[in-house]
Amino acid sequence: MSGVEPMFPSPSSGAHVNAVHDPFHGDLLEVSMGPHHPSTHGVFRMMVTLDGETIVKLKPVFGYLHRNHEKLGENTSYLGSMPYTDRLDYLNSMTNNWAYALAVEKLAGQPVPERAEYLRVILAELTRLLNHVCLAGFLLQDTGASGTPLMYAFREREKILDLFESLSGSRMMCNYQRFGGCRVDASPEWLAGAQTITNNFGRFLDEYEELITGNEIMMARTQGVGALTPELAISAGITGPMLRATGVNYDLRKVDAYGVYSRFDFRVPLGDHGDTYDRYMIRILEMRESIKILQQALPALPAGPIMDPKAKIRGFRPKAGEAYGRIEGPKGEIGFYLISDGSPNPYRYRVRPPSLVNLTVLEDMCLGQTIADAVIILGSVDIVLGEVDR
Amino acid sequence: MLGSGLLQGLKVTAKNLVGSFHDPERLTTLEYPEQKAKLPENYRNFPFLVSENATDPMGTLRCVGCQICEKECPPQCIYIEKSKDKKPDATGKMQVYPVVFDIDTSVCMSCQICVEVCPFEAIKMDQVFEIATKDRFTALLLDRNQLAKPNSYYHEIHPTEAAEVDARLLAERKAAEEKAKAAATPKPAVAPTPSPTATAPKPPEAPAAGGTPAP
Amino acid sequence: MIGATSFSPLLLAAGAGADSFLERLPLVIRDTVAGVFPAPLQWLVGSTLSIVAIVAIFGGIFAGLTLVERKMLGRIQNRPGPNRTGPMGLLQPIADGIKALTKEDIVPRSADHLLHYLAPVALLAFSILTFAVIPFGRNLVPLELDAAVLYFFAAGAASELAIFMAGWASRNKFSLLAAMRALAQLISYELPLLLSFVPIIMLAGTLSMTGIIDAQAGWQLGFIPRWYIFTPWGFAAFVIFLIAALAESNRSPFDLPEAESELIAGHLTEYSGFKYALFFMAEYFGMIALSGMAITLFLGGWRAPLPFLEFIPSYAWFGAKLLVLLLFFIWIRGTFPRLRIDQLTRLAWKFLVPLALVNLGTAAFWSLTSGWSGALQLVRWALTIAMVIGPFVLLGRGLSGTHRPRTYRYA
Amino acid sequence: MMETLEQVRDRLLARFPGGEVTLIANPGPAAQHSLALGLNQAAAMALFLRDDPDLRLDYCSNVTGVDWPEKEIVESTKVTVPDPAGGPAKVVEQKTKRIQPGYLEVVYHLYSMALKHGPVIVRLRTGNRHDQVTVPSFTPVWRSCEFQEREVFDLFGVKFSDHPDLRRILMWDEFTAHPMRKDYVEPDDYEWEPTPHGTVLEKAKAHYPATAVAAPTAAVGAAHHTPAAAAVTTAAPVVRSDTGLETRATPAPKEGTP
Amino acid sequence: MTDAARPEPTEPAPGAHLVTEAERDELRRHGILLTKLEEIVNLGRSKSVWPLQFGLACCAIEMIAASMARFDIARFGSEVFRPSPRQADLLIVSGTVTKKMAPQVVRLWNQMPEPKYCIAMGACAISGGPFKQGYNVLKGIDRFIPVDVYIPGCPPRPEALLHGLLQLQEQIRTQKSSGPNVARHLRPGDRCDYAVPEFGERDLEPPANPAVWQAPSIVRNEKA
Repeated sequence: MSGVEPMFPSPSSGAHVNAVHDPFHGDLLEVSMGPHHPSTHGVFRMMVTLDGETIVKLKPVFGYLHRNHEKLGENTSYLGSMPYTDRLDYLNSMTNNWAYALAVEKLAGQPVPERAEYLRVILAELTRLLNHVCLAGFLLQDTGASGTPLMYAFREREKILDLFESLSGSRMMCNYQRFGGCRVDASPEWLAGAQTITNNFGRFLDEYEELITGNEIMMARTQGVGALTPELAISAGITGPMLRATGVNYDLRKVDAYGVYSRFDFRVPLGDHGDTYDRYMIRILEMRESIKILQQALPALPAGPIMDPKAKIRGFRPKAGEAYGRIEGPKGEIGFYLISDGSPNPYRYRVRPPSLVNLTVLEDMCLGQTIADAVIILGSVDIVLGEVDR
Repeated sequence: MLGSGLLQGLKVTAKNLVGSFHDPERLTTLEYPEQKAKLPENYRNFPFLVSENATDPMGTLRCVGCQICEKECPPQCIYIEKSKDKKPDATGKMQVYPVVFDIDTSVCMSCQICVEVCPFEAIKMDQVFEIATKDRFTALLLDRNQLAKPNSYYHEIHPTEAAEVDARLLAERKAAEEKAKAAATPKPAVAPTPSPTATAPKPPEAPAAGGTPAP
Repeated sequence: MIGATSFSPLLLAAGAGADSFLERLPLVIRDTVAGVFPAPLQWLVGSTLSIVAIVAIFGGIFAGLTLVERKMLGRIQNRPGPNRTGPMGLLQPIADGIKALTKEDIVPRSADHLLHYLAPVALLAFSILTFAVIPFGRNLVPLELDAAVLYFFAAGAASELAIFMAGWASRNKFSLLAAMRALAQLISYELPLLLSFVPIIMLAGTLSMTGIIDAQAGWQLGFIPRWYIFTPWGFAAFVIFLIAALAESNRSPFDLPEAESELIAGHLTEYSGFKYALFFMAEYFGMIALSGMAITLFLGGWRAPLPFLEFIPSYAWFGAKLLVLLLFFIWIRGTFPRLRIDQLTRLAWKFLVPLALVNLGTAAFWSLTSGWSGALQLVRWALTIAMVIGPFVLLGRGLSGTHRPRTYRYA
Repeated sequence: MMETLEQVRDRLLARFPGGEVTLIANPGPAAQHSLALGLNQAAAMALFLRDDPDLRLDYCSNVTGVDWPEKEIVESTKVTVPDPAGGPAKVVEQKTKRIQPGYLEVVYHLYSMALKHGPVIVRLRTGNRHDQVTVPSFTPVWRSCEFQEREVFDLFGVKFSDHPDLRRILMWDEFTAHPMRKDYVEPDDYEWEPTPHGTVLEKAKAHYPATAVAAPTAAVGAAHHTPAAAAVTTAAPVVRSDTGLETRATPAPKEGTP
Repeated sequence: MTDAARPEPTEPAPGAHLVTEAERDELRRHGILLTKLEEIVNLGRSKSVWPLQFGLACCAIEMIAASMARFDIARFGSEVFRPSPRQADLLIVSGTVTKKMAPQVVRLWNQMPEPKYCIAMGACAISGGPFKQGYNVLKGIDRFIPVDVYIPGCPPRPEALLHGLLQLQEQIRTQKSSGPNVARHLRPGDRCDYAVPEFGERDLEPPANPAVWQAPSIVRNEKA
């Protein structure tokens, strides 16, 4: 077989490194920032080989939260898998639901009424606010601010969670969308609540940026740390804010224009250096764009049914075939690839996890940095283990 | 100037520190055991079985043991065992009832798919979440007696939804009675058209075969 | 001079001024207790009394400080903090103490048992030693030493050894990394800490604490006290001293040895139960000692800020200033993220040490031109301020380098 | 916009005369058809797909493993049988049973970030499901396949030749089976679960001798239950194969609803 | 409080014959607090339970939300989430314990100093929850370590976690240091190192720790 010369070879291979004993440099210290570590956002493990404090090699180890999502998906009906998608990326259940519903609608050719499309956009943008605010809070927690930015972020998150709870019934596990629409209609009070939250979210962001963005220590810790080149990002399949931070203009809301995104005008912020500071700032700017979308979508919500009348809840058997549906989740492109053989259970149920693919370049970004930077770079990649290990 | 960003940060935390003494926006704590949050109406935790009245909850369960929720439940935490004999339900029709109806709350993921697929409005989502216990096997496996709760309790926790459900059930019972009257009076004239079963055809399609016995 | 006379008759009953009853209370207590014992023992009883007083009072302040820290951090973060143990959470430190006391004490099998045991003891001993020379009040100076400042920093500097001992003895990779970081940080911040108060020794002319406090006596223009902080070079030295004190006591922007997010619990990873509580106590004692030192050097020790407030006893003023400084430490902890180890050392060597050296020159200029009066006074002030701000801006630009908020393009 | 799949196939065949590229239609309404590439020149073809100026598929979004086990296909063909007694030839239906050989398949969804156009789906199929399971790795062409190919190796057992670091990614290293295959048998660790169903109940009961007496105390009044009719998975006889791997004959997929 | 949580009627403690309960109430009315060392130690321990900073899955996000401004676990004295197991005395198992993670969880439990407690938060930690049929999911953490409080829910609300913490504080406050149902860490047979499972070819070896996990047997009434 003609061995192809890789354009971007992966820096190292194999789980461990043979101990190098160098009289001048001393030993290489192999540290396992293991499944239990304060800032690995869950059960993620990095086998780090240190020369003093600088990283010589970093091998991520996955699988500590592999909950067999795809095997369960094959043994449950299409509707039965919807609540499982909430537990994929357990910070953004609405966008997971939407991605799965989109893929099944594409598989079965199921139309969706107008009001449901608008509701889906509103809820997806609220989820994006939720995710980016949490990211900024956790990133500051990793740099060492003792919880204050995280507390402010969660104060705003609680308001949005109240919205989700009053609409879908559960704070984090909404299980809200069905194939062909949504489950519960949004009452006028709920829409008024969403409007007030969107209005004063901008004020909260200004105060939040005042605390963080200008902070010299924050800038010193994140600027120039974990830089990523656009070409490597594209080849490594990086998507979401992490890709746009390197300057590549690829946002599925503009590229695929799925749902009714083509009716709203919003801009896509792009960074130049692709380092941790850019990834943080791109998410802050994307939050401001999401507020703009919400302010356009909330008043324009049309009346009408939220569920396509011909949509079936039980006994849903899409015709044999396959479909790959994807949306721009807060962490990147989340996609569902379904192969149906006509039976009520999918034959193959595959989730395309943005967090796992974004981790491909973790080692490239961390080589040569110190262990304190590796923690922040991992924080800026924004992974959630439920989605990484599925 | 070097320290300006740091000073701005200090200003924000100072505003929050001072604000927490007078501005409710800056002190958002809900002192849990004393102040309890008012749960939104749609909130759902674990399911419960609706019974017509509080006097005899076991006797007037709406559930007819059709086992649709048991098949549809993704984590399969419901276990139903049908009875051999029949007993009259609210509309007086002879229906099977569940002898055993177990829900294992240590497996249930409160996704309310059982509520969605139940054609008899027999199972609804409860709002009790303070059920931390010391022993796992007896306290977390709720059986029929612990699950059955009266319709009045359902009105208490989900007022608007309960009102809708009752209106729909009332309309069906009226329709069923007229049909029974119509079928009873002109006996020879028209063969009783296979009217839709007396179930509440919530989703438009026919209930699963084998589930509810034909009238 | 204006305010002093009109108030004093009103407060004569309390015996305002230097010899009021409250002021002489500590001496009275000491004499009565020592009087019971025969003469040769009286010196010994007096010193044990002051030792017991220091450990008891500052042990209480430590307990209270843990509660104040958790409640103030809570208030910064929009939450009330512990308020269910006892009225308003006041019994929380006692509960923590009981739990820490009755905790099992685990020593890892592969650890070096002697060093693992000695580390907290050494750290606490060194930090308590530094309390011997801090003047808490007019008659509350535990030990009158001529070279008190020298003694203070000699005792304080030994805590690095104890932290490294803890990190090395635990034979745990994370605590080893933390021990290395602790050494780098504490040694590189020893220099700015010492350099920042050399001008004060130069102007006060003495190394003894009471001498320095006497040099800050009196008031300018009627109500501004002659504390060193109110001179331009004094303020710069105070800021450098505070930053270095934060680093010496491993507090927030510089808590690299015990960096939760990177090194699990730093050099404390293998300590449990009461040994961990000892480390906790030693860290707080170090913080209290350094802020006590800052008060003595820059904020006029136990002196009252305004002439007519002299009637309040001197140790109350020391306590008030101590509380203000400690709240400032907690406020800093609630706001700032952590520096990286190379930025931390670069800040010390390339920013604080040069600034402290330039500050020596400014202080020298200030003391030589003390004779100027009238219009020359303004020139003197302007020149000193310029000599402080100039290097700060130049070195600051060099330090922050390319770190500036960026602008972003939109597609 | 992007040229149709047929044009891509033809250009591939023109460019690589030796290789085989077949177009596989997708019967579903999504109509996302795909190209099956021959294994011998797959890596070169992938390089072409990435570097071709008007395709520029520089982003490999998704790598999926699919397991197609042996399937018994029953074909009924109309055969005219001459009547031995010289009567008119009768047309009789003959059912021929054919075992369609099983294979493992790896599906790549390729997109272009430069030209922003839609998915080109590429499929690689292995020889069979037991020994010929090697497939050329696309990691040298697209770096994003590295972890996803490791996952396909871990869960399906497809070996990728010249993959930089082919190790198990999700399961622990000592694990030997490939869990996402259709004929995988889960380990039997259901000792006692309050509401087991069907096969889970049989497995759980196997752990307890029939004479189990002690009724669980207190609240559970109603005695427990016999195995319910609602068999969730039709339990097929467990055949112990020589490789020590318990394989079931043909496990019917668990029925969501009848 | 549900009846299961209220402590069973305590039989008289050894020193009870000296002072009866009525006399203690009478003294308390006069401002004299009479107590035993055991009660003070238990009260101190229950009011300062430091959880380990250890989150597995979605329930960890609800645990973090419980420590944030709106629900504020600090009021109960437990906002100090200690990263190192040596300084923690409560292990909140919040999320799905997979078989690859089970040895690590047991090792963490062994490293914690002795008066330690365990809360199984969420359906996955209690019994594998919605992922029970997965091949890589441990069917509940009480197969390897003893659990004090089970909090059902998927994920349980932050208030439910606080309710569980109150239950645990109640249990700690009523712990006995002697007599038949003595606290777990004082029991003579209590070994501080629980068996850490190894990774086998198809499953963990052993699949459950017999010392900790005794599954009640299934009773099948054949007649129904």
